[in-house]
Amino acid sequence: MSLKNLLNDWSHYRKGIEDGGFYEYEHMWGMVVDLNKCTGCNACSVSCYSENNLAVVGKDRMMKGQGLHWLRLERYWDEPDMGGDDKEFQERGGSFLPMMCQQCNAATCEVVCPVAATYHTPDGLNAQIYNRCIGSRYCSNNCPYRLRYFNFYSYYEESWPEPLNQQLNPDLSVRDKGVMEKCTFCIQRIRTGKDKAAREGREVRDGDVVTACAQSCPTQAITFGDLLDKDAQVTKLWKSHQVELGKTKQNKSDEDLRGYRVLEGLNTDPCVMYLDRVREV
Amino acid sequence: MKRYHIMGLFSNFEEAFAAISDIRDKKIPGVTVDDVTLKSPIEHPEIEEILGDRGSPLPKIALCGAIFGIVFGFLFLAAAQATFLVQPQGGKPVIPLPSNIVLTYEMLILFGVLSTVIGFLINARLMTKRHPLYSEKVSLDQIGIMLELDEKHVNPVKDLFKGHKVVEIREEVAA
Amino acid sequence: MLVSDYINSRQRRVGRASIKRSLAALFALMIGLGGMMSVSSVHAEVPNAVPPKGDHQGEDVPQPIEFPHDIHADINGINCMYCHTYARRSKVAGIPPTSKCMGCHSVIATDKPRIQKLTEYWENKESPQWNKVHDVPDFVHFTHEKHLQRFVFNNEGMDVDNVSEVCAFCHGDVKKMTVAHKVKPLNMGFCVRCHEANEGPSDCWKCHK
Amino acid sequence: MSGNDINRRDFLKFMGLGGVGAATLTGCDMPTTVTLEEGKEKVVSYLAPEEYVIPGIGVWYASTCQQCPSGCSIHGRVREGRVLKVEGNPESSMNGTGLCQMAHAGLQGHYNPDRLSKPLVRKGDKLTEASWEEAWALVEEKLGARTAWLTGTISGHQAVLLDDLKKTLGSNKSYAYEAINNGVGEALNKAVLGEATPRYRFDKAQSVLSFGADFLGTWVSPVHFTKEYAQKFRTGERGVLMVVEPKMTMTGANADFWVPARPGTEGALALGIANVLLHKHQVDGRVLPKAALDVIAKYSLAKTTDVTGVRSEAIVKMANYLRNNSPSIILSGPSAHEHANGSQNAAAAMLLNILLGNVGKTIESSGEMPVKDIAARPASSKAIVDFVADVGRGDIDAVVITGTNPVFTAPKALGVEDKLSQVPFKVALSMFIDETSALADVVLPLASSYEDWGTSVAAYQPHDKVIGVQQPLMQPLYKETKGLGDVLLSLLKSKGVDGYAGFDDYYAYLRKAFSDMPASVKQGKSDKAFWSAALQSGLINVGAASGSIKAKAPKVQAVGYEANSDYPFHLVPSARQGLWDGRHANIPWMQEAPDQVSKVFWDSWAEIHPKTANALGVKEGDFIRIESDQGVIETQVYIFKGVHPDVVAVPMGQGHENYGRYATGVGVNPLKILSPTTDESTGELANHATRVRVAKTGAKAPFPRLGGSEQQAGRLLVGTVTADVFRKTEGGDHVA
Amino acid sequence: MQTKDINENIAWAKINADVLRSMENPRKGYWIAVGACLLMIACAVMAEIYQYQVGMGPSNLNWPHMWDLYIATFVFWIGMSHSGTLLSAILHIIGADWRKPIYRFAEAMTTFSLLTAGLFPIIHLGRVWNMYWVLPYVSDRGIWPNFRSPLVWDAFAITTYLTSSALFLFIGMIPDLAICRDNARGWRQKLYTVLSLGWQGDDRQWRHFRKIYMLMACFLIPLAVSVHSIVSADFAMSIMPGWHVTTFPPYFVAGALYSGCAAIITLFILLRYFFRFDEYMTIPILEKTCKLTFAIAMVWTYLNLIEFASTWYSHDPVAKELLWAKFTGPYAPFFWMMLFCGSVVPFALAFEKMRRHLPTMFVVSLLLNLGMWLERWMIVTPTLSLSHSPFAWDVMWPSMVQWAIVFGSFGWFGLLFLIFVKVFPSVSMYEVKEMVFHRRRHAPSEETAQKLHRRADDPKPGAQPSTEGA
Repeated sequence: MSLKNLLNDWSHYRKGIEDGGFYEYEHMWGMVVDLNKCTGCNACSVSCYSENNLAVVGKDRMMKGQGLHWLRLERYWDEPDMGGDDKEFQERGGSFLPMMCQQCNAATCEVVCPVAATYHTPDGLNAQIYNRCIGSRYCSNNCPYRLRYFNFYSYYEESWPEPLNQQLNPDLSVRDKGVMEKCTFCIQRIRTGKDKAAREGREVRDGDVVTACAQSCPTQAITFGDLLDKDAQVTKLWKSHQVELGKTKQNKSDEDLRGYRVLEGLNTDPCVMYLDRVREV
Repeated sequence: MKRYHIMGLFSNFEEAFAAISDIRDKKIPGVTVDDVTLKSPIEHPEIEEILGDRGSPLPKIALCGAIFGIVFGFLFLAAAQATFLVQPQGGKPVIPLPSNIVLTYEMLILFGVLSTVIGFLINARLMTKRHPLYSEKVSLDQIGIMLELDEKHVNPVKDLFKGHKVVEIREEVAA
Repeated sequence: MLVSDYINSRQRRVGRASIKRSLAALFALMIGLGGMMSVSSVHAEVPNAVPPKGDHQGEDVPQPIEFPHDIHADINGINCMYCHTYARRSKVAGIPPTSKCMGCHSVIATDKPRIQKLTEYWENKESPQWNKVHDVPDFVHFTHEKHLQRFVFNNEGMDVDNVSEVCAFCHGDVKKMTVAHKVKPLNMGFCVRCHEANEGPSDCWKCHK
Repeated sequence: MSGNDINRRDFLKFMGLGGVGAATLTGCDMPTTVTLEEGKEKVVSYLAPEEYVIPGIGVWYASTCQQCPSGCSIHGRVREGRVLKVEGNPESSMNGTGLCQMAHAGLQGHYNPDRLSKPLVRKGDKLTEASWEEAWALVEEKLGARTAWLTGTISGHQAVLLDDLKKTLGSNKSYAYEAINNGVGEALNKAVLGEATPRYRFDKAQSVLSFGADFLGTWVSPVHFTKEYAQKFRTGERGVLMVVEPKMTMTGANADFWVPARPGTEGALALGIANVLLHKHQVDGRVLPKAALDVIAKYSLAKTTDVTGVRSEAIVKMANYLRNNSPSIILSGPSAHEHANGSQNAAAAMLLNILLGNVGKTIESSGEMPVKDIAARPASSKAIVDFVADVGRGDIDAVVITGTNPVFTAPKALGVEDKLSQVPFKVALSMFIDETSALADVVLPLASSYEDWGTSVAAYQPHDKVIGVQQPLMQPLYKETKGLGDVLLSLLKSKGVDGYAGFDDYYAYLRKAFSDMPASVKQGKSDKAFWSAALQSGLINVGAASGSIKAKAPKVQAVGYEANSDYPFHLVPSARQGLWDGRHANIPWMQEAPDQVSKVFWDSWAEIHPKTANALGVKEGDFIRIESDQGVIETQVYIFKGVHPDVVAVPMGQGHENYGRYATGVGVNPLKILSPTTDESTGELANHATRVRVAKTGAKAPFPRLGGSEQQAGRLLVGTVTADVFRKTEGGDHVA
Repeated sequence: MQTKDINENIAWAKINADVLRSMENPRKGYWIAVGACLLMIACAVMAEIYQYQVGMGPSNLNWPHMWDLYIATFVFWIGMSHSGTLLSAILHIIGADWRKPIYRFAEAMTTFSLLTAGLFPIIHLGRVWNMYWVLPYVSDRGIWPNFRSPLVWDAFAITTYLTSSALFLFIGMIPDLAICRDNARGWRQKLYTVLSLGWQGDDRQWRHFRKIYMLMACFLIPLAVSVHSIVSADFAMSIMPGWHVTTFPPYFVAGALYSGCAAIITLFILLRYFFRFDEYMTIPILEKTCKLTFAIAMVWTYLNLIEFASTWYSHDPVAKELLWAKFTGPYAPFFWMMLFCGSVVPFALAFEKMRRHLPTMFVVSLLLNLGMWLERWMIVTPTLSLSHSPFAWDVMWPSMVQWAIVFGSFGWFGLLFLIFVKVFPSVSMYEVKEMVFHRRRHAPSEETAQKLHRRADDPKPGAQPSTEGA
């Protein structure tokens, strides 16, 4: 045990799974969103509402920007990498971008939480522990994607008047005022999938766990799986598009491969890969 | 033999200093500056010299406190981080130096300050009763020279004080 | 030195919990604050398990029928999981369905007032509304299945007959009670100490989500 | 599984709210309640549990979605006797695992706090709660020979019961009205191809040109088309999608080439494209009759541009795409159909299909439904016109309304409300009080689709014909609600119709009906096995006789365009996938989920082109006044380049006056100010034909649109590559 | 024209009398001021109760504006607290004795503005009732605060700073408290007897006093720098454009000293006017303070320009975009006002005539403080409204709840200060005496000094006999 080792280990900053480090992940849940397939239909978002007990906040609060939508569909009119948008009409349609928590490996939200209510799990997920959260909202401020949402009010009574509350999913908590919440990659489904595999005495297989959004997407634009599982569809997609964790810029043999991660230059190392939208020119 | 406390109050500070100077020069045999306690409304670093280098351990105490702060601070943080159930996950360092340096630094100062204050309270004999000869004039504008001495020296000292335009002389029998 | 040992051992992935314990002990000594000491003595009844420590004086919770656990589990020696049958398959242990009670009590002890009350429920096609004794906050997702897997089914050297000893970790000696009574604190410290001692998962998302 | 022998609803009733009960609802601690409780919560056990039902573990049951008429197959997750989540049924070739947002939102319809739990009977001016017996006595008494049935899409065994009932009562008046329909298209298909709903082969097509058919959003079978579109049309040798419509729909937003044409001139544009194909690309015109070629010849590029307002380059570009990416599908939908010349537009589009040889290639026969009596019965908007006419003639003494809300969804100019008031006795079978049921004399509360038995057959079937089985996912929330099948059956029984006395309930009838299915459908299974297989998969694949279709070229006439100086703008009452025709406006999720294109939530808005906005001097969020000869609405504007400059598009679905707490008073209803125009040849309502004038009101308010910038501001958020690149890296055999 | 810092011939009895008089018999105006402060506090308390009950929603905070006035005002008050450290510690160490008549209230300001600042991170929490979770206490849950979070650093730094500055204030006040004790009657006498800790002006006490005062000053200066660097780390440690700025620590420290100085000028003028401290808080001292303020203002301006320039020449388009938006966007009026108040207004301090004109200086100091408050707001809010994700761009204006709490914080500070000036001497009597004493060259004459110099036969250090009372 030399001093050098000691210092290395202490201040070692881990970038990604292949970068060594002293933690071996059990899983590294990741996602691929194919924007060529996404039609922007919003089904994923509503499916998320129904799976994850998201509160409906009403018009006034939505307008104030106090809504909760773990998976939001962003729609842009311009195409920065295809020239300007100064035509008379929106000839190539819109650009839809489903944004859910990117489950960054170098999550900027995690370090700043004063009470460690958000941290990285052995599943490679960015966890948010509601009952530990004290609502400093620092994490949201430090999320470049702005994918963390805050419970500005207590919604239980207003959003789920009897008998709407009977729809609430008992597998996860209903959040109360003052806590931060965000996409969990459907942790309750991950848990169910793992439990099922354990019950059957086997490893978790690709397809055992499907998030609500991926599940309900009519176009299957969303692929979810374990990036540590070599045979998983999601791993294959990452590989075929030559996108790797732990990089701020991908070195691709073919520049035209469509995979990219949103704002990856910020070194947040997200686990969600997007595939470019495709248009005729 | 009875011991006496005697205090002369001077409104002219120069005279008071001269009186001390006289005592120091052993004008009165048997009375030394060691017996002198100066009571003043303001601090006189220059007068302290004459009273002998009576020094102060406070810087050392402060140093000790600060070092304790560093050691305790770092160990406290390291122990907390190491026993923290969740934090080590995710491949981040268990004991991250950058943030610990910041926090340890604060602990250094906090313990430095606290130990200095405690050292001060003890060394300066604060939180004790005032001396019976204490005069409120001392907190206003007069300087007092107090001596603890044998009965036989009382009168010579009084004379010395009077020679230096003493305003008031107080005395009492020491317990 | 200890800290560096700790780091080193993490890399080698050996004895994580024990090192953590020793560090905790060091820490406790250092600042003279107790409470971090982990349990290290091994309880005799359940091999390969460290029972959690902690006691609690629970309230008496009234129930529609004063179910005598002692008669069933102790005197008649019925396995806990005979009635709480979902415990090994689900997060909830489950209250036995009324039909299960009636399976025996349509013939046994039918003259007892409690049984008569039960029969009344059955005939009205209603289930009794029990008051929950061992209730954790709603943001805690405790699962019975996992704990039984760990301490009973996948625990080498553990006989299934002994399951009540495992239940007793958190529920106390229900065998000796009539109406169940809370005797363990069931707070987070209680859980965490047990998880540390038995090397259970330390991921928050295991219980909170 | 033993559960298959008894009515599932009964055995769900057995379970009650069991296991962990209602204990798992609340979440994090309130300031005062960070406690470990003892004895504060209740637990209830099952009385007699099903073997495979374990508290704490969800069980999935298959059923069929009833949120729109396209009939997707769903799985419902049930835990502790409550349905918690719906998902697509992977066995379904219609939708697979996918669903649209409305399907998810069915849960909030089911658990809606505004649901009716008791029958209502009109006493004086007011509807007051009554017992089922009291309401039922009235219904039994008043329904007779001159009873009309005003319904939404209805199919399956409920339709069979309704037929029998009509036969018994001697009434032949039944009107299936849907505001969002494909009536014109179906009529034309029937005339040209011989069947109303042919099958579209997106997997075979290399290009799709849609004249206002929002097949990814609201047209015919959106989830199925979306699935086909993304998984077959856009992969591999990626097809080209062109959309011609006055206002960008979801389909338009996904188009490679989006072109706005003047509303009503889509036919002219189709003919213009045909002209380019014939003359520039030398497409063989002999497949078309001389008359058609003559009409096409009139639409030179210049003329087409003149009529449609579409740049000639755009016309040529579309023709090029169609020529180079063959085969293709030409679709036409509401924004082209719902004009006085709607059928002409549809015919012109079909002409292009014939010219390009698509019929038989990408447009195939959908075959025959073997079980004929339960086949799909398409609904149309002509039905409401007919209904209004029949009431006007005084033919109707009583009307039963279910599954439709014409007072809200029909143009106000039709006067549905007045006409209804002329009907002496009105019964509404509904889950909610809406604008129509509020006028009824008796309102019978319906069970939700998650509580009820049923079968349904969708009009559009992707591969084989499928009967969707709808089974209860949980016991009814309210005791005094009944399913439509049960109501019909009770009526049949009370009228003493032969053959129905033996059925206790609709479930028993269904069991019998399933036993009676032809052997080919049952595929040799015993009655019991067939039933349990049906419940297990939620659908019965009955196969289809493979048919073939041949096109008979339709007649087309020249289409012109007339400007209207009094009312220079066209009002487009666009359909929103979400609120549909307004029936989902009372679902909070649907209100909060923003519109896919404009991202507006909880309100109405008017879409206008930046040019128009400049001319009017309005900015996003300013109020404008939209005035037709029928009335005025005022709403806020959303300005973007996805709308024709002559068009103001106001989505329908909002502006409810009486539809529960979430919908009432939200937004405006563009249907209120529609002119009562109909398509000349089919008589369908021409909802897109209204001319309006638009003025700034001067009022301003914050605009309820989600999101800040609509531009990416130079960041790589949505990357775009060209289709050529895509074909190079992932095209052909390379399947990602 | 008055040029001397202080009249050297002022009678010591007059010093005592003047200062003690200021502590007695509050006049009507005082009670009106107290009442006004209480009303302001009441506004804040009501707003906070409402917010506590309902949640953070009514404050208009939203996605993405998770922070706003609360944090901005927190930084403002923290900055304000640097005044005491500056005047007291730094000037003490460099031996600038003109600090002596004015440092006491500056130190009080430090303590009270910290007490005010400390409230804001608590108020802004979504779940206030769990605020103690950021403190590192031993819990049987096996969890600790996240020591990596700058908010936890804040908790450490503020606690340390508050403790240290309160002790510094108190220690420095002990000789004065003894004076008060010797002159007070009734409850005051009891209070001062306890607080003065038996001070009797022994040479021993003075000796240790001098040491501790110097030591505390030495501790406080780096502490103050570290505190505001840590506060700046709340922003600088993030990856948000406009926050992730390497010059933030010095920028914040400069801003802190700046606002502290400005506040000193304000209070200087108020105290001088209301307590007629004309003879202690003299125009030349004010002038010196003003010059100091001007110097710091220029440092601040420089750091501002550096920040602009480094952003402008950087390769970060997002940061540039944000900078441009600060100049031209919806918050631009406030941004320009901040630059005007912070960089233009201080030029008033460069002119002797203006410096010596109290009403002008009063207005100027208020403007400087306004500028400093705006600076904090302009740090927090534009970044939140405009950052990496364009979909989350938004402009938000704080609601009455936020304003009420910010407003109330001034009342809270005012109240504390009002109580302070009536209970404690706001001018250091003993130090003014020292100042006068030394300025009169009352030091021993050359000859006496010679005689007093340490000699070989002097007793060894520490051999002093006990002279305590019985």
